[in-house]
Amino acid sequence: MLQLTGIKKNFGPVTVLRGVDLQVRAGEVHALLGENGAGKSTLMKILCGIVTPDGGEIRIDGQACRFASYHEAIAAGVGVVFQEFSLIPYLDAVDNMFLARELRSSFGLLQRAAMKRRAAQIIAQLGVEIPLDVPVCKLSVAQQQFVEIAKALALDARLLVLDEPTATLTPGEVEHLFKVMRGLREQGVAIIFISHHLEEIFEICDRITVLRDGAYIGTCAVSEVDQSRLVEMMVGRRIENCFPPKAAAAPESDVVLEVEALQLKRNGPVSRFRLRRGEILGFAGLVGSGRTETVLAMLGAHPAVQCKLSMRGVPLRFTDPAQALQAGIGLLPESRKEQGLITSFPILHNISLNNYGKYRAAGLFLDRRREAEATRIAMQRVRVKAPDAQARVDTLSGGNQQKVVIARWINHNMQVLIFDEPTRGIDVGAKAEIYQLMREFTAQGYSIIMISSELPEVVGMSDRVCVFKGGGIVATVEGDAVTAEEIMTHATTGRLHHAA
Amino acid sequence: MGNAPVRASSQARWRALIHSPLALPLAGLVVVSLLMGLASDNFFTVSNWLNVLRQVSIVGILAVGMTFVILTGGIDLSVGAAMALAGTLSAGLIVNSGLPAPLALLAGVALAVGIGLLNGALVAWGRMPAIIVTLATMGVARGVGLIYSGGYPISGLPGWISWFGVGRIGMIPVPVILMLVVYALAWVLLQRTPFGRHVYAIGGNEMAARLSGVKTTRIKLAVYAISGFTSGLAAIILTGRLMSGQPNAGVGFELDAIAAVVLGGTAIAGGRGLVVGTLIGAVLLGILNNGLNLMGINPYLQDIIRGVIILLAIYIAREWR
Amino acid sequence: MGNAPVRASSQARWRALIHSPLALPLAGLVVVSLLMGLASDNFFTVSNWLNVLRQVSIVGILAVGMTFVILTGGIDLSVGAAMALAGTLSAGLIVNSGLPAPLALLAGVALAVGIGLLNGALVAWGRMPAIIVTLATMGVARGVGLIYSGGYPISGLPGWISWFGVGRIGMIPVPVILMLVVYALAWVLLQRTPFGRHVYAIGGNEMAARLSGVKTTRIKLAVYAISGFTSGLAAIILTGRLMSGQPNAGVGFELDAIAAVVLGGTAIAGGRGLVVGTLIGAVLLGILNNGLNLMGINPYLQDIIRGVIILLAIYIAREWR
Amino acid sequence: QELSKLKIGMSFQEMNNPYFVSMKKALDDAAKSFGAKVIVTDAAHNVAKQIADIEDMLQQNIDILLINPTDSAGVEAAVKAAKARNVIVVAVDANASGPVDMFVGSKNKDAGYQSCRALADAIGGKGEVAILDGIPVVPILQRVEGCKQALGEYKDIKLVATQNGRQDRSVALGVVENMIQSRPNLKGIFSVNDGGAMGALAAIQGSGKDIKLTSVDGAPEAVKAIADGGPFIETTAQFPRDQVRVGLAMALAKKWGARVVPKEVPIDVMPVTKKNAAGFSW
Ligand SMILES: Nc1ncnc2c1ncn2[C@@H]1O[C@H](COP(=O)(O)OP(=O)(O)OP(=O)(O)O)[C@@H](O)[C@H]1O
Ligand SMILES: Nc1ncnc2c1ncn2[C@@H]1O[C@H](COP(=O)(O)OP(=O)(O)OP(=O)(O)O)[C@@H](O)[C@H]1O
Ligand SMILES: [Mg+2]
Ligand SMILES: [Mg+2]
Repeated sequence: MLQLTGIKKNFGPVTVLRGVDLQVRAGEVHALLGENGAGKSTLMKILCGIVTPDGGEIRIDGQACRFASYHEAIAAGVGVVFQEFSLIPYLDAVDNMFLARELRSSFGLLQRAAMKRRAAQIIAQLGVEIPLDVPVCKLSVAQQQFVEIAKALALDARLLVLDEPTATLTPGEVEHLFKVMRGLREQGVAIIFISHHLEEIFEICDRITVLRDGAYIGTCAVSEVDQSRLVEMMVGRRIENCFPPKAAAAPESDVVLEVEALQLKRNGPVSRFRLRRGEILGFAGLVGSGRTETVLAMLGAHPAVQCKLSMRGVPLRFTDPAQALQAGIGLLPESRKEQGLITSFPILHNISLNNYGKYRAAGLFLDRRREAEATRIAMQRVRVKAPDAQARVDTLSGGNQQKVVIARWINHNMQVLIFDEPTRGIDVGAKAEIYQLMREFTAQGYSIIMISSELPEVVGMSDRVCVFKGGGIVATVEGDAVTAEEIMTHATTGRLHHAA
Repeated sequence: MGNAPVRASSQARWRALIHSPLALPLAGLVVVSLLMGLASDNFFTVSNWLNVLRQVSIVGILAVGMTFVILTGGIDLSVGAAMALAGTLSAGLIVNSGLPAPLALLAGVALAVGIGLLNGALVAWGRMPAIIVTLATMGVARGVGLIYSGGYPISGLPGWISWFGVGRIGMIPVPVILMLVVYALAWVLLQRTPFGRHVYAIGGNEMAARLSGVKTTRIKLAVYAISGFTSGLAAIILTGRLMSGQPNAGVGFELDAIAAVVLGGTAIAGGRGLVVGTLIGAVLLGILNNGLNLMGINPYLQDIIRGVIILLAIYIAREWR
Repeated sequence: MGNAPVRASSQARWRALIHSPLALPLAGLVVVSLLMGLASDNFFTVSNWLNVLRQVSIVGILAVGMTFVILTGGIDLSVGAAMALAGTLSAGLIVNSGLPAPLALLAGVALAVGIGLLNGALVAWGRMPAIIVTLATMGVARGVGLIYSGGYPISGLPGWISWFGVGRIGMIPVPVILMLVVYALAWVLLQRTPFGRHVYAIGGNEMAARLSGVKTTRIKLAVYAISGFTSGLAAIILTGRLMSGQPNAGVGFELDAIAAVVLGGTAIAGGRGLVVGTLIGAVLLGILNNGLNLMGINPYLQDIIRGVIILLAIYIAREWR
Repeated sequence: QELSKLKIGMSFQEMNNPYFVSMKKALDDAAKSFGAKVIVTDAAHNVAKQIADIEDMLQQNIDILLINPTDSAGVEAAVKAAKARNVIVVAVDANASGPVDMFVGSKNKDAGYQSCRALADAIGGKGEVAILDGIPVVPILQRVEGCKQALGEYKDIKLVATQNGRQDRSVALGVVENMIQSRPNLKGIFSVNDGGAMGALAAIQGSGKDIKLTSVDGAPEAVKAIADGGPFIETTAQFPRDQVRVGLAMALAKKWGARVVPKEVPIDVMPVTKKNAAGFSW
């Protein structure tokens, strides 16, 4: 029923889609696969009228159509669960589900009761319990994800797009979602399903289309392929060589950072861990399991009930990341755009942002020559590809942006670097380079905490792994126990250690 | 299945009451009233409360439009000037052009809506910052009013117009009734219509609202038009109270209106707040003015006390959430 | 490798000139000057330009502090009131308390810095919205000034203080020299020190700046303190010009200062802008006032023209980027 | 009713002008002498606030209302409300619409007339002069009217500019500076009040030109500037304290039952020049 042919899209100089085809039949679940940044989300945004394509054609039921807005797409029977949440934080679930499609009485007033009934129905169908009259910002991430899904279901769409809906769900919740998807498939609804979890693809999908680097690779039935073949289609090569070999870090090397007790919420779990010199400590867990909050609380950027930590035996307490920086802890935040980069600054100023202590002349003024020189060296070290140091960072590709943020820490004499989702939205080549950089850092004696939602990355890079669930650490695995299965088991079923 | 949500929601409602954005403004209102009552015998009388409400009516009505605008994350500094201009035009049309008074009052309201639409167009289509746009239209509106009137107040209005300012229906002053009607309408509009949901949605997350199909530019336009409309209504009461068109009236009322909105618990960044809170905020300000007057506090000291109380209220509200 | 960056950067510089945030304010300045020159014979005289610059000096200096604050994404509505209070205190200390004049002027500056620090503390540590905080401190400062002076202007200052307002060094009026020195210092601070970079960084992305170790609260505190400091400097010139302490001087100057900053191409949301642009914006406003006065335009019409020009400038600037 | 139980309310249009502050002091002193209670409010040039202020006073059951209206027409509702509660209403300095019992105010037209005569004579009866206008309320308008009448009596005097200094020193300063730029031959300026005149004086002194300045009020600062000699040569003094004293006295007379109190009591004005400045004060 849906036919996309030759879709092209450039964002300025960056080509994101180079002629992609996609055909979806009524009553099938169609998987759209590809690495981070392959262009899946962009393709879906083009489909529903949020992004205008530079070329190509969209046909629904054979009819060419080009939606000027998502509103028009909805009218044509297309419903989408976006990858980024599109909920309004202070409105409740009902208002969110019916936003811009409210049921109205003949006076034009809201039919709150009817909307609430319908919302309750849909949410019950999903098999979850969600309070309907609480602002959605008070809900857990998984609950918010279900509100998003319910919002799309409320459209009664003929074509439903689910862009990574399972990234934030536990296996049990995923099962519920699949049940609903099967039900819809029975009713003849076409579903496009995007996920990085290949097992899910094999469980629910009928056919698969693979993108790589914005190019169309192929479409096939699930029964025709196996997991390794799919990976090859997605990546174009085998992925093992992606991770540089682990250095044989002596397990008894001295402890750099020790967190004795870190509690995020009253009555919440208390976490503790140690970081040794020269090791990479992985933080694994489902989305929303509290990894980011934990490290932010450590640095004093997020409130915590208690936070006892010491570096090389000296107890410390940070109320501002600036103090953490002074003590030798640096952060590569999880969201480049919102937390990492000053987008209005050129590369130069972004890199030197927290290094000015080193480039002072006469105590107060900037020594701009030294600043430029040091920045040039840092850019070379991490291999930032850019015309010059004056280029604005928002013109760089995601990978290069990430490298700019990493380069910021090169000139510091850091002891601990925290990498929060260092490869999110980064292409394969850049990924390998970043992994390489991390190894170089550890070889120099830095210690790294790496938060990642990508299991292969955690497994491939970490010397030890702390597994998070519900806001705290449920288990720490090391050595041969660092396997995807072991981590996943803890992440979904682990027991929390609550405060005494 | 049937019971759990009900219990949860009744619990939620209880928590909602304490944690609601109204709890704090209400508490403030009670505390300040009690203080004022202790300090002045004349405070807790029906006649004084009606007096306060009547005094509050103009800023109270301006604050309704301001609530809409602030809920979308904007601001409207032109409300006082728009009100003065609308009132001056109405008076001029009656006195100098001999237009029938009802028509002239309507023309004033229409003009105020026009100013609102201009603001809205510049903010929504022009994508210019609201603070600058409305600052500029404020200056322009004041200038136009002064030119139109030649700088003089325009008096000589038919006597019945004072009904809007000082009349009563039963015991209740007409401007108070008008104000309550406006608040009721605003409440319905914000809480019971799709339009209202969209206003909140834009303030909460404009991008997400647009993605969901909310016509953000149109809503923003409407919101500034509503602010213009309430300025026009306020102008009718003002004209009734002053029995003249005063191009200089209402200087600084925009700040009072903003203070009422913020004291009422609406977030200045938008997305959260209730118009009932604004009413409480406006009354709180009115009581402060009235009580400080009743206590015979030095007028200079009054500015200081008001400033400190606003700061305190906002500070506590911030902790509360 | 050696050549390419140089060529690229020389090209970039050329593009930077046209696309720089200064191009537009400068163009506006030239156009408005030419118009004024055509309309009035007395406009293009050295004495008139020095006159304009002298008139601009007070708002010009206030606008420097405002630039710092706006660059971080804040706003400071208290500058006019802080200036008036500082001036009143200085005059009072000299006339009533017999303090040596230099000490008294310093005390005024210190008080203004104190007000700035208070604003900064409430915004940075209290995490309260700048617009509300500074609105409240504006009211408080005005009230304190009126109480301190009892409503009378405080006159009887030693004659030499008028040097700050009307004195000249060579041909150049002293307040103009002061203003230029302040701008030069601000330029150095913003463009040539780590502190300046951090100011821009906070306006560009406060979260990112904080997470990368910039001391955001301290910088914000400093920025409001600087705004207080420039208010204090402006107070010295004001005192010299008026030869008295005037608790109600400078009403509305905060809006002129904001207009100067925005006309100078600084983004109201922060992160982008140049202090030199603010100087151009302030002079542009001064020329508008002066030229419209010279042309004998009705003062009411002047408000309108000013408003429309501000709107136009911002609108065009928006398209430009 | 005992005098000491009286409550007297006075609503001022503004309170950061020495003129009105003097009025307030006179009122306080007078009321203290017989133990009455005084309530004072400041409308800050905002008519709506003035009405609210008066309403609040009425809530406190005042017996006498002295009203210094920020706008004559605008305060009518408040006057009516006061009369409805049998409060004696005296308009001070500027008249108010509505059923006021009496009005005590300066002869503003005379003041403008005398100041401008003085100005015209000082510049030898010929040359360019300008008026520094103020907030358009009746007393100010009357002064301008009187001034124009006086200037009209000199055929060689040309009124070349009227600009608004809003009675504010800093605004007037800038406006007069520009005025001097655009009118190089300006010989004299009449300011509608001393607040504006002090700004004009600074501008004239800054320009170094020989421009004469006259004004209305008799504020201490202005009187001192005149005594010191210089461009400021005359201010036609009003008597703010006496206005309040007379107004209050007549209100009391009415309270005691007097039926034929005059509706309007014009208070004389008096030119203050270098000669008599030394001994003058409000
Ligand atoms: N508005 C934009 N401007 C510039 N580049 C963009 C924009 N939106 C997306 N891109 C780039 O387009 C590429 C494809 O992004 P897209 O979000 O479609 O990837 P994806 O396949 O959904 O990845 P993921 O699995 O991480 O969700 C990325 O490199 C991204 O940086
Ligand atoms: N995308 C989101 N939207 C809204 N709230 C979120 C989101 N992500 C996390 N949260 C909130 O933060 C809490 C902890 O999330 P945190 O970001 O620390 O988790 P994480 O394990 O780092 O997951 P992530 O993969 O999102 O980084 C969650 O309980 C949730 O309330
Ligand atoms: Mg995606
Ligand atoms: Mg995270």
